[in-house]
Amino acid sequence: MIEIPPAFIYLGGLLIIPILKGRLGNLWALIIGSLGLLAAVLIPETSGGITLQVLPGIETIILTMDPFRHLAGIIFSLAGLMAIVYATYRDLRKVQMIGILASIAAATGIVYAGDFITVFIFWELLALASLCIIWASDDIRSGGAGYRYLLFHILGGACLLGGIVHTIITTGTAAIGPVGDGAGLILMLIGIGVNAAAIPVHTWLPDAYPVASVEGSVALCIFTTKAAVFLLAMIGGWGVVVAYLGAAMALYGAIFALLQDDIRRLLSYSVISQGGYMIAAIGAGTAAGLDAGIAHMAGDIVFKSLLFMVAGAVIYRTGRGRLSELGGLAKAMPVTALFAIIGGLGLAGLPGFSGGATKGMVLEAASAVPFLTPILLISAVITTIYVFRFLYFIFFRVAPGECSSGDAPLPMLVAMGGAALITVAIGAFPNLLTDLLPGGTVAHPFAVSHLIESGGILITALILILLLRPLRRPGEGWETDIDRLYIAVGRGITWISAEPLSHGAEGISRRTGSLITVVQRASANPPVACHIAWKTSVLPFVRVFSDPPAIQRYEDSLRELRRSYPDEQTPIQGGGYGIILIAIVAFLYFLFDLIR
Amino acid sequence: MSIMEQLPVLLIIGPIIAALIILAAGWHDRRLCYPVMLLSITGQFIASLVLLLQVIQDGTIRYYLGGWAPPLGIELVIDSFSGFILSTIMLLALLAIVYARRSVEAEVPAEKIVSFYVLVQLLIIGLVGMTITGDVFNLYVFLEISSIATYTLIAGTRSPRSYVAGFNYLIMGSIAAGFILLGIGYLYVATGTLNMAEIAMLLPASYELSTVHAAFLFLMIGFSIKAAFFPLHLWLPDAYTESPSAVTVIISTVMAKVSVYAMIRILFTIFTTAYIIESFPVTEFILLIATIAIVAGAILAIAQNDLKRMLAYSSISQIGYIMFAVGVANQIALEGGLLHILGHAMMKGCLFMVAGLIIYRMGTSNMLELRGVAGTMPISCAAFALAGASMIGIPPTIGFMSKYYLVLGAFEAGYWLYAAVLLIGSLLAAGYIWRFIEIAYFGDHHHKGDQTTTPEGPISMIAPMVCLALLCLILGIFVEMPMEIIGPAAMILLGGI
Amino acid sequence: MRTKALVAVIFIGIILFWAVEDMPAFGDPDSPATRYTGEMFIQEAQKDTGIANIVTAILVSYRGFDTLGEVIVIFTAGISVALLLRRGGRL
Amino acid sequence: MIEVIFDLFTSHYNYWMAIILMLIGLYALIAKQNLVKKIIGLNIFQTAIFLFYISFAEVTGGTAPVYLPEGAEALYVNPLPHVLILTAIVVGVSITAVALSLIVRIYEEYGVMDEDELMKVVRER
Amino acid sequence: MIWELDFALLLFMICCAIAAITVRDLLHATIILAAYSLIMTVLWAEMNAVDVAFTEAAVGAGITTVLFIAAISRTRRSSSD
Amino acid sequence: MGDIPGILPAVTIAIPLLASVLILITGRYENLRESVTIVAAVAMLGTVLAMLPSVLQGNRITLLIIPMVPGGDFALKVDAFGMVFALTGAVLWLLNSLYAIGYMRGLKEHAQTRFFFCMAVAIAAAIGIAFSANLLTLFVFYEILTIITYPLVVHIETPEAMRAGRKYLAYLLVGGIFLLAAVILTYLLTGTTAFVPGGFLEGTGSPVVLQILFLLFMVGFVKAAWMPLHAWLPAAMIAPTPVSAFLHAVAVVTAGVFGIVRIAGWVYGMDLMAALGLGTLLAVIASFTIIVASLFALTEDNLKRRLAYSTVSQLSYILLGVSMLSIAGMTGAMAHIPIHAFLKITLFFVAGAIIVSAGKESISDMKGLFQKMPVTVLMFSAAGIGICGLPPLAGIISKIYLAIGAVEGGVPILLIVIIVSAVLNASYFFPIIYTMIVEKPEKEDALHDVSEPPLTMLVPIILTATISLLIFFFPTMPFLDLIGIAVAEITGGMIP
Amino acid sequence: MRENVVIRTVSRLAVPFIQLFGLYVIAHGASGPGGGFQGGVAFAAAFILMIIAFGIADVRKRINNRGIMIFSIFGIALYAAVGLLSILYAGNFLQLNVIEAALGIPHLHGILIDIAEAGIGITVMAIMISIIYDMADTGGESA
Repeated sequence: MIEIPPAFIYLGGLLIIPILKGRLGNLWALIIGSLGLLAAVLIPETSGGITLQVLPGIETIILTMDPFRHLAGIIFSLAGLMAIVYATYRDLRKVQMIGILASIAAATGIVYAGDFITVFIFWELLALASLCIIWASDDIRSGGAGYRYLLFHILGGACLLGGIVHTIITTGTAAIGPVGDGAGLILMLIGIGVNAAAIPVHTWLPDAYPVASVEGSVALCIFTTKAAVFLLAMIGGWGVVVAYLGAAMALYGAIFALLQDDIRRLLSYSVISQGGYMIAAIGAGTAAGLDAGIAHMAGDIVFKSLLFMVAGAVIYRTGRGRLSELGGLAKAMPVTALFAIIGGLGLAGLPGFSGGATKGMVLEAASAVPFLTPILLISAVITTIYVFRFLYFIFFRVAPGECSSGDAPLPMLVAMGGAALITVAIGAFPNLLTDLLPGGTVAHPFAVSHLIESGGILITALILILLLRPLRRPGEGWETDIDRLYIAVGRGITWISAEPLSHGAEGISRRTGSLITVVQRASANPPVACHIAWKTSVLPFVRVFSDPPAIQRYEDSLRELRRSYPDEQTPIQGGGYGIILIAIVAFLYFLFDLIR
Repeated sequence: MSIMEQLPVLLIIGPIIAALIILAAGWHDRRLCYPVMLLSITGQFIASLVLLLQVIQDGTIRYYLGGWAPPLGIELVIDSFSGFILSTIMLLALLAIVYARRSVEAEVPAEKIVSFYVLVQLLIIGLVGMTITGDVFNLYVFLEISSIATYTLIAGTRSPRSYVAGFNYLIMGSIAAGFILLGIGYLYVATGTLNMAEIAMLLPASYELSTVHAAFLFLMIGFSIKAAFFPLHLWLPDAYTESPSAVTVIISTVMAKVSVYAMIRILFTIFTTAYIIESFPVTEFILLIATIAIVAGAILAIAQNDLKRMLAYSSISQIGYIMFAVGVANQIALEGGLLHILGHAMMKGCLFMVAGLIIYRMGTSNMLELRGVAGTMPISCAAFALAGASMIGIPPTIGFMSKYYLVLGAFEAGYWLYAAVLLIGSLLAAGYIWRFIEIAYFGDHHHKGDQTTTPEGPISMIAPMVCLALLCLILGIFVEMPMEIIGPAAMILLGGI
Repeated sequence: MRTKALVAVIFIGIILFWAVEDMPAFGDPDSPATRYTGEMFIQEAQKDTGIANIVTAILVSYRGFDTLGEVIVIFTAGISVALLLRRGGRL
Repeated sequence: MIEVIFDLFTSHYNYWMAIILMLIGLYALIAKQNLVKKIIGLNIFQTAIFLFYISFAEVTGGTAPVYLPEGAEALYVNPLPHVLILTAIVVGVSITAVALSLIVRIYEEYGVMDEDELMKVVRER
Repeated sequence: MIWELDFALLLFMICCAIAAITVRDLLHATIILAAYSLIMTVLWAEMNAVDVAFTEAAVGAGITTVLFIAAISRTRRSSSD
Repeated sequence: MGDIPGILPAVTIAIPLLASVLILITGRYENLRESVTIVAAVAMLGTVLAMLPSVLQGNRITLLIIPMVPGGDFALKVDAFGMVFALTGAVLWLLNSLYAIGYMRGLKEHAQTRFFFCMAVAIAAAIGIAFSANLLTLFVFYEILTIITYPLVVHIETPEAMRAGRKYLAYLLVGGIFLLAAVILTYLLTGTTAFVPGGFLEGTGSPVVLQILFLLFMVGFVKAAWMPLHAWLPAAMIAPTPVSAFLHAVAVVTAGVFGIVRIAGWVYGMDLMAALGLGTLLAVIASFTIIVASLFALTEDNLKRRLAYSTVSQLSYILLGVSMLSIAGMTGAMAHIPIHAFLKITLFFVAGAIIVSAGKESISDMKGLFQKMPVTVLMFSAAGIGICGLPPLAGIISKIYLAIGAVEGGVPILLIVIIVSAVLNASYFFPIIYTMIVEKPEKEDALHDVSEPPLTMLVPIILTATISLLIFFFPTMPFLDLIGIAVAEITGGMIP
Repeated sequence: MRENVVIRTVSRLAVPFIQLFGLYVIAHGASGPGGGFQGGVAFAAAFILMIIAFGIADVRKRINNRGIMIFSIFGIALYAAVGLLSILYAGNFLQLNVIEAALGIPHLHGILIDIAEAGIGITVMAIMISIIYDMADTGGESA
């Protein structure tokens, strides 16, 4: 059997991208994507793995295998392929294509990595790849967003490294597994948390995703957070804190999603929210929780990317990306609308769609931790509300103006179709997914309790929609998040480095320079300089103890001395002073002799 | 082997005869005096080397003039210290004479060349005499020979200003000579002899007499003036600046070194460490002044615009280094000090030669007018850079080695602060050396287009300069060689064997 | 200048007067100088050189080298003055 | 007390006077502006030192260091300082000659003889 | 040797010295210096230093004075101080 | 394992020296002169490589040249750590020479002979530092390096350059003086200055003296540009770019940190350092430098100056590694020397290439440069990413070791420093990359006549970047192997 | 110089005496006060007197710069020769008694001293005249 880590297929493939022209690149990317998927599927679960000895003393396991990895690898490859397919609707910038391929590579790399060092390397690669994607956007905001994105991920990566190193030292191995406690745990959590968009380090996500290109945001939404979640799951052994963190994310993301106007920003918060579900499940710590987390991850990858694809298609066709500007696209883009509904319902967790199945698993797993379930349920309700809001405003309300020039292009439709199909398939037959889970957890989306649960969520949501009528007010949207704080801090640091620091340094060098000048000038005529210095230092006393005319005279003489001070060394000196000096020195010797 | 035995005195008599021949030959034909001069100096140089070898092999050479043993007669003493200084100054003198020919042609009126060379020869006689004599009064006599020759050589030739410089030096020098004479008198009163070794032997009995203290004081002051030991240096900048280049080279290397030599002789051979460290701990005071000298000289040098003047102030600073060794007064520091005598002679000689060549070629030594001079005078400026590096104390030049010994000695003696100041002084040296290097090499590259193909100066001027610059480097690397002589010399000074 | 000069002179004067204090008395026949070399010369000169004037004997014989130096000094002075003042001529 | 001082005086007055002369010479060297005056001062300074030397050569009741006719015993003064001073006098006159020729030269070049003026002129040129 | 005479001579010398450096006419100063040298000669002769006295007479009072006069004749006779 | 005498160290140093003389002689004939440089560079690389196998076997090649002064003979000794530096220097001199030829010709610079002459002597001095067997020899070469790089720094000879040169010289000479004092003090304390793996100062002086001595050493190695004694480095950016590249990557700053590592490992020894609390001191200095220098870099608009601050910051990683006093920290510190060298030289090469091709020095002027010189900009981005410690470039390797060292050394607080500095690094590097690649020039024709630099410049750029990449993939050969030997030498242990 | 008959006449009379006195002083140096130096100066004084009386140009006819040069060289050479002579006789420089012993001539020592004194005297005379010439003469020698 082939045992090529898929990551290397993608990485090898992207090297050729720059020299390919036009559609050839797209084609190549598709081939690579397919190959990668193939490789991911074909890796036997019994594989012994591939180990490289790169750094002395550290074994780098680039390929290791277990059911989770198999599942995640396939999902990531598949989603990657979909993203590539979606992206082929036009000639992409090479950077972007490279970014997408690199993202897939990095994500699969993380998945198959057997040790922390490898994880870390791919982790950073993922950040860079995402940065490529973001910066490839035409949106002018992408520069700043990408920058902030990067800083967060560098921070995360560095923290992760710290955590990893701590783990290696405390546990003695770099193999992926439970970390120690203390600093290592915190660092690791921060590191993973950044990528998983855990609050309060989530702000990069709603910041960057909306400004990426349409196909870029699809690729983005698939990998970063999900890879983090996967790693979280792989490490395992987290406490309830993580579970609550997940719950908080779920609620927080959901609420913010509700408040958004920009459709991709809405979806971005949704990513946070759904990530919260996964983390909550993983944080529950049970095998079922792990299974649920991974399952939800798989599901979410599919329907969330579907929704991003839809949003992308909408933006592509209309050139607008805000709920308040859109409307009535169902007629113009019927297929897209259909896929959107499928994706939306999947997100809302309606039974029959993948979200229904996996969310149910999460809720089940969450019951192991007190108070977790209610929060998640509330989040689910809100999720449903914003999904409705999303669908309604884009597709069904009365159009503020006709603007679409037809349905999405074929590649988009294909990709969306694939994703929709999977969503529905998993929703209908959860076994497709759950069979792959090692924990053996099964989903019961159609069990009565679940139906009641889902029904309850749906009804509550409907009631709330009717009560609050949020649908009528597409409004400005609430785009303020705690990222304002971070930006302020960043500006502060920049200011510090630009103002006090550099001015301080300048001041020091100026002082030094003037000191040197003084010395240089003084050495031009030392006796006079000494004279001036003496007179100047006596001046205050003279001012205090003399009468005004005397002070005046004194100051005048001082001024005159200064004025007549030579700029250049005076040549030739009289002999008389020399002899006086001789006398003085001789006397000094004499005094020294006397006092010895 | 009688010639070998007579070598010490021939070292003085030979040149005296040579001086007479120069005068007579020069009267006949001016062109004759230079070859005679060169011949005589070469002979002296060879003789000094032979003597040095003898000293290394057989130990101290003592020569009783007239066959009268001290204290009646005068003796010439060549021990490793004076042998070392002797060969150093003769080397420098030889190179300076080689250098002098064209420089003098350019700077000294033709009708004065004969007397000029005679005076140079007399100056060297005086200095050699000062070096090898073992009698204090004889020292004084030779000091006066060299002084009078110097006054005139400084004043004689170049510019009207030089008269004033020469006159000022004359006044100072005469006072110095007077003080030295007075000091010698006190010593004589205290001991009844004039022979250095005997004085050293007899003196301890009267260490506590104020007469001896005064003798020490006046000798110290006198030689301080002659050696331009800060702050009694006032004559030096003008003298060095205004004298003709060749003279500057000679007095800055040979004369200054011999003055310092004499001072060290007085301090260590006559008064011995027992006096200057224990009875009257003047070394601490000297150390203090030397440190001030190092810094002050360097700072003053930085402020100069005239190249020669800058180098002159640098000499003040460098003499401070040598006196620093005296102040520390232990074996290692003294070795460093003696090495610095050699090193400074070579580097300052080289630097003044460069300055002279620049004057020869460019007609000025004002640094502000010398922008980009390295383009036209690459060899000179390279020599300057090398010797300058030595001055700063960049390893592996000789300047570094001596500085290293000095600092090592100072550390060993526990003079941390002074050593620190010494190091700062070398930094300041970088300040003034670099000033010229900046101007010469990096002053203005727009003017460098005129890469003239004409040689930058006569080969007779370039060769000694380059030779000295290379010596700075070579002797720095093979510093063991001079150290073989310097080690015993320092030991002798400290009262060892 | 004059006050400074006076102060300087007084400085030197103090040292000189201080030094004189420990000197043997004026005309003291027992001073080290007189006892040591002084008597030596007086005893030896006649024998060694056979001339009556001890000063001359010392001058030319014992310390003949000094005298040579002295002649050189005056020679130097002559050449110096010639160099400084003489116009034309061959020197 | 007075006796002690008197003794000190009689035993050292020569030195004292020599010192005073020295100081006068030095004073002239420092304070006098005229260059010739300086040289006069220098001369005085030097001769004072000579006097100093001759003073300590003196032996009370001695005779000049020229051997008296055969057989006559006498107390001679110390001849060595005399020899030294003979040399020193020559040196002194040499220096005087050089100094004076320098002064002549300076006067020819600058037309001044006073130090301050000279410095002024030199700097201006 | 009579110290009183000695002393008187010395005092006189000091007077001469002071006069020599105070007189404004340089020629006068030179002559006073010659007188000073002559007194010095006497003093030395009296101190049994005949050779030195002889030399001083020839040099100090003779040659030196001549040199001074020659120099003054080539420069200026008056002095400002 | 052991000391074997050999002449090769001296030959290695002699080759560039000889070349420098030849350069002076052949100065008038450009091609000849430059081929001399290249031939010498190749030859020197050859001799270094010839010594490599032996050193990799754990041997040390020793050579006593002459006895010099008490406190040290003029002696050379090639050990593993010196080899790391020498190998870096030898490789980079070759590349840098190639590049410099292109650069100098491209800008039609004046005084090229002087330039190449000084370069040759400088590399000789740098190699000398690497091969020094004792403190004194090291000092000798250190000072030579100071002086000989000065003409390079002030090459353009404008008043500003002269000022910068003065600053450069002032700092470095002052440092030299402190170093000299330290060397002498060491000699007085121990009677020797020869490097001994694991240090030789143990028990020779009171703790206070040793602490002061260490401070002297620190100030002495001001070439390491630790803050607040860093100001010379940004000032020296006035130099032509090959010089900056050379200074930053190979010769000067690296020599400084090399010295500090030498002191820590071969003079003090890690145990003594720990006992004296010097690790803490070093850590404070390094941390301060890392962070503050990054802050300085943040707002600097001149590319080379920003890179200079980056260097200041990066070099302190090495100090940080040393300060951890752990095996991994030491490994990271040593590994960072070649790694940083290759990365930073790439960056400077690119900066120079931009100056030659586009004539731009300010980052804000470089918008859209990617379109015209994609390869160059790409290499810049790669190297920048590498410096930030991101895969797949070499920077990550040392960073990992440093992080391990921080935890291993029991100072996890240093992890925070590494983390913060990582963020800061990214925050000043990526805007450059963004500007070059993503942003559009303000005026359409602003980059009209800009194209890729000539091949002599492009090839070195690509090569250095490639080497950085290769180091990531094959870090052990030879650098980590050498470092392993070196670390084993000073700790008696093995590489982690 | 003003024409002054009295001075001229007196000078003309005095000069030979002074010169004789100089010679005497030089010769007498061994046995009494006096010696080369004093004699030389006295000799020079005679010329000074002549200069005062007759003017420089006149005196230059008797002894010109060349003569001075030759005299001064001769004087020093004489002294040095005496010193070197003793080297020839395997003594140290100026070791006059070696010569005396070698040649066996009694009182040679004293004679040699006199010769040396004469050398001194000649040189001093020549140099003194030279100095006076240079100081007093503003024109210089035409030759």
